[in-house]
Amino acid sequence: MTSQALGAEALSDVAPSSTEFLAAVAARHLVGKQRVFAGVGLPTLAVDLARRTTNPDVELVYESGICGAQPEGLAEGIADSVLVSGAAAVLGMPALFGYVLQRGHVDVGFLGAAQVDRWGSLNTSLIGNWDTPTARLPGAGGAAEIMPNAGECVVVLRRHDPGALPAELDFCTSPSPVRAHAEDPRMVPPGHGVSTVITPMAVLRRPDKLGELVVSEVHPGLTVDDVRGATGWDIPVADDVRETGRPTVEEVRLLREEIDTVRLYLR
Amino acid sequence: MTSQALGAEALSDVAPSSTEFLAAVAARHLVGKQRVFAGVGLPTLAVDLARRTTNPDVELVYESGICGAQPEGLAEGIADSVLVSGAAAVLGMPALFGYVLQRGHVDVGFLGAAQVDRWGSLNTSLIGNWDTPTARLPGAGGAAEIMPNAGECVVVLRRHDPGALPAELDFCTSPSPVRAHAEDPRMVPPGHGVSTVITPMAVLRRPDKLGELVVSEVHPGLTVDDVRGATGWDIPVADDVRETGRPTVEEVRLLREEIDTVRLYLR
Amino acid sequence: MPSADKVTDMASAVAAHVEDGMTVALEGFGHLIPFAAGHEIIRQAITGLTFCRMTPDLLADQMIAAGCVRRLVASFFASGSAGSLHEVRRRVEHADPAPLEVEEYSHYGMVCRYQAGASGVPFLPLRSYAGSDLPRLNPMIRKVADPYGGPDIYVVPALRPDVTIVHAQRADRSGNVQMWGITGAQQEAAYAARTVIATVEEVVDEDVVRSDPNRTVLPSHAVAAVVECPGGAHPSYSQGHYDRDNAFYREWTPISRDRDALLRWLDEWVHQVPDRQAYLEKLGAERWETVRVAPRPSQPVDFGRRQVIA
Amino acid sequence: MPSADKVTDMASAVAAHVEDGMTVALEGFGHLIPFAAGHEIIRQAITGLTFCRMTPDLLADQMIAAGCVRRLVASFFASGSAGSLHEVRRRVEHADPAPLEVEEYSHYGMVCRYQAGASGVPFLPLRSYAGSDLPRLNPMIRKVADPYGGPDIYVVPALRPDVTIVHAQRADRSGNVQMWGITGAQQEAAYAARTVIATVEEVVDEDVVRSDPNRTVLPSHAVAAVVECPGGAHPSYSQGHYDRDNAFYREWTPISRDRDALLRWLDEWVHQVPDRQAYLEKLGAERWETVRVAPRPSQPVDFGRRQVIA
Repeated sequence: MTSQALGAEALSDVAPSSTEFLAAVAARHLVGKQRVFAGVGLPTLAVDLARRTTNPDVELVYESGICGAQPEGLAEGIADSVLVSGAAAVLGMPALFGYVLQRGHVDVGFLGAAQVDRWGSLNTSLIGNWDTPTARLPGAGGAAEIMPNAGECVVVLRRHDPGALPAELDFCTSPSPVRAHAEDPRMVPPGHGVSTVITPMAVLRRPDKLGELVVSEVHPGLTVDDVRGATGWDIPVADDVRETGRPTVEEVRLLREEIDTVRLYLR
Repeated sequence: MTSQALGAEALSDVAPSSTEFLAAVAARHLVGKQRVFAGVGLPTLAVDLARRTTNPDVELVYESGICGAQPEGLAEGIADSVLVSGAAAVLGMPALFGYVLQRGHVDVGFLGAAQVDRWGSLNTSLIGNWDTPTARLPGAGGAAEIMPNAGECVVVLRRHDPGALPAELDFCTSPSPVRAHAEDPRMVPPGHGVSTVITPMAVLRRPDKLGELVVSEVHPGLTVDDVRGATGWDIPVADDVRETGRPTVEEVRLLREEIDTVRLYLR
Repeated sequence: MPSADKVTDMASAVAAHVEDGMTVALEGFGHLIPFAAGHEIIRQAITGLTFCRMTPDLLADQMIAAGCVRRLVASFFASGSAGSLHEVRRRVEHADPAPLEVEEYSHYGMVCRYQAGASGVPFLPLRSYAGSDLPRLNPMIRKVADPYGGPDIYVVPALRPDVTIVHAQRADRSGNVQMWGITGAQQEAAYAARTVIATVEEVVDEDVVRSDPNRTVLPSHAVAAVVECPGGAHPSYSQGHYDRDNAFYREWTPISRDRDALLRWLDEWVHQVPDRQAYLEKLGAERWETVRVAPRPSQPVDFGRRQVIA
Repeated sequence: MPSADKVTDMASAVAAHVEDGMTVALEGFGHLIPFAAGHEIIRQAITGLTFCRMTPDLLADQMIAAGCVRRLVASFFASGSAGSLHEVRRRVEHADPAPLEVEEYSHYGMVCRYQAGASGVPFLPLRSYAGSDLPRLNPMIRKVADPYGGPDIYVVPALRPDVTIVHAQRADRSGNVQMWGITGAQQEAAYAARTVIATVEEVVDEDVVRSDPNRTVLPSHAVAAVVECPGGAHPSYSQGHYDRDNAFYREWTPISRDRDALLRWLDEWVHQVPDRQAYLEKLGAERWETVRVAPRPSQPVDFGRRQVIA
């Protein structure tokens, strides 16, 4: 109530690296989108926030086959029983990956990654050399399917440094259309690939399906040079680059007091 | 009760061309078989008779996806609601044709045909030339899948003449392994193809997967020459050719008084 | 949930989504055949359709006789395992009153076509057709080499209807469609399509649907329009609602055999009735009594609800 | 119905069907993970397995640590979206205490492998991998030319486990298995296998199964053995029976990080308990209370029963 008294437009001063900030920025990218394919965690927060603010109709589809969930509690994982009870549909995986995803019913895929390159290709497999990696990461999961088939992909990174945004990926798990085009121009998939990368420093955008990422928004308190210096390649800057809009006080309140009251994902 | 008083072994004198005769002969071929894929009609009678006599465990799988039916009435068609109510499972068609049939879970397929050739290839598509047939028949349905994938196929013909058993099919809808071998020896399917053809005159068998039909049993009152004369090619005769065993009085009673009391399929 | 309300009436749904010359699938394997929707297509005099249906039974005979269909894509051309479709036969055998293009597969060939279309892949392999004349009759059945060293295998191409129409037992207003009994290839035929119309026996509250999410065959994202149409599958059936009208199927053979009788039937039972409700009234309560079924409910299963740990 | 009675106990089922060196799939996507069966495989000291599981989470970490697994075929190597599997990482990153062969796909790649295996075809196409390094890492991911003139498409080969083990809510004695909630790729993984073991929360009368035949995911012909094993999916969950033990999942990370702790855990919770019942007793009623769920039944549907026309 106090915060509402401040007006819905009042801006919060949460840190740009905070989950609240990233979730609010991500939620803005869901305006006008119908179906989002996401794991739990930050994407769940973003979708829930979008539903309570700008896009009441946005719908989440989970890799586990659940469509139209109405959970009575906060889900821990995409296969949580609370997502199933009261859902509109639970599909088997051949239908989920084949009919829903590959047939093009998903507008936005939310992905995480250990590394993102300039074309928006992702590495979620390994760091180091392929035979004896220094870190064995979880691997493709469904990301290799989401990338070519979702209308576009939004990547949220918890780090912004040349390790997470390198000039060359150690391994390409989920390729950008640019890499598909390089393999065979006829194999370019229907999806745009990564359209947006949200990091603790900036919002990077990739306006052209066969183009590269540009610095589009810089978080408050940082400069374009800060962002470029923390990126592993000489990243271009958009002509209309601007400061990232802060979340409103109301958005932060919703995240903390209604969406994730137990701070399961907020950190 | 009268018929049982005669003893289960007493033989019936129903005509060899009668449904009762054909169904009883077909039922004998189900001894030791687990799962039968069939349409309704004569195959239903044969399976039901086998279940009540020689093979209580035999199970019918229907093209419509129904497994383990326990119908409370006689089904009219493979998609009859009485087959669904109380069934053990109803599968969608991708699972039925892919997982059940193509994966090899069916021992015996029961098929009908307009024409059968010496190798046990079937025509259910058309009579005459392909472009302007004199008779457009129902086509492949599931028979083109049953033939390569069922352990073996039993064909029941209502006619025995050179039209139904021609030297050359007008069209091959469901090919014998012999034809698959001729197209490409590596493409020979797992199933035996037609093992048995039951006609109003005889039982023809095809003991070798890549062999041809031979006259194996001749119905009572007919001679081997009658059968050969009514067949469209010079059909060989088995060394151990014998007279087809008549149905027992009890088998006929079961068919008439317990299985098809309304004479839906008995003619 | 604030999903769009997709409930509309049959005439509006067909008018909005079905156009001359489209590729249209009406599926249902013996069960839940969307007869009412087919009749509406006839009433709207839509022509030039490529009509996809694994088993083009009475419904195909009717739509073809009414002049809606240019090309038939199918796998079994008969009424069940018995009756001939005389309108189909007249056209194929004698081009009478006009020719009919036919594109023929086996059942699993059609299923794989829908599955490929639903999955967004160009083709799917199946183990049929080695040695068959079908690939010679239908050049869309092709072969590919197995990159794992096995024998060549036949494939069929994706089928992507402009519109698929299915009939089901129930849906909620946002288009989550539930179906039980024989489900055939409806999920595949629907996902293969660009647009899906679901006609249902009953539009139910979303709580009914959400009490059993595994029963949902088509989630709302796959469905463009929902039409409440009780009795919409007659003379086929809807498991748990009414049984197949076997008498009608038997009556069809002589009607179909005589083109004039067929046209008179279409006039009387399709053109002269505005909608399915009028059709059912014309059919009458006494006839309906012969297809009524007694209840046999499923036993519920428990989906569970999280305990709030205080 | 006189179908064979397939009910047996866990030790007998595993002893009868799982052998050293086999290819074994244990599936369940977050839900209905067959932990009890995996523990029995550990107890029977089966070795050299090619272990197939889309998401090799805690169960894989445990079976690998116990020395059962030579090769892992999988698509996501983590506990949910969070925790690392440290036994897997030790072996892959440092061959400590021994190397682990890994054959890696994406999720849909694994699904298609099971689907191809279940369908008896050599491969299935999917629209992933163009531009990816995965086909270079895993030469079993190959390309075929589209015979309809489209671009090349990647394919994955059929996966045909010797044995697939799934856990489900219920089955009848003849092996008709019913499952609800998240069903993942279990039907495909099971039909792909030569032999299927179904462990279930409850063996029920066949009338229960037959009241809802659409709920049957595996008909009896696909199932070799049924094991009644309440709580058999813990610490994962069984929709409607008990919830996921999230606390256990969190406890696993430190256990897994320290190989000695992991071996002590295996000794205490697997080797020293004879079966799942003893495991649950050791777990205790208080812990079980934290995963208990309240009822939320599905609304029944009507399958109908034919009226006898007198």
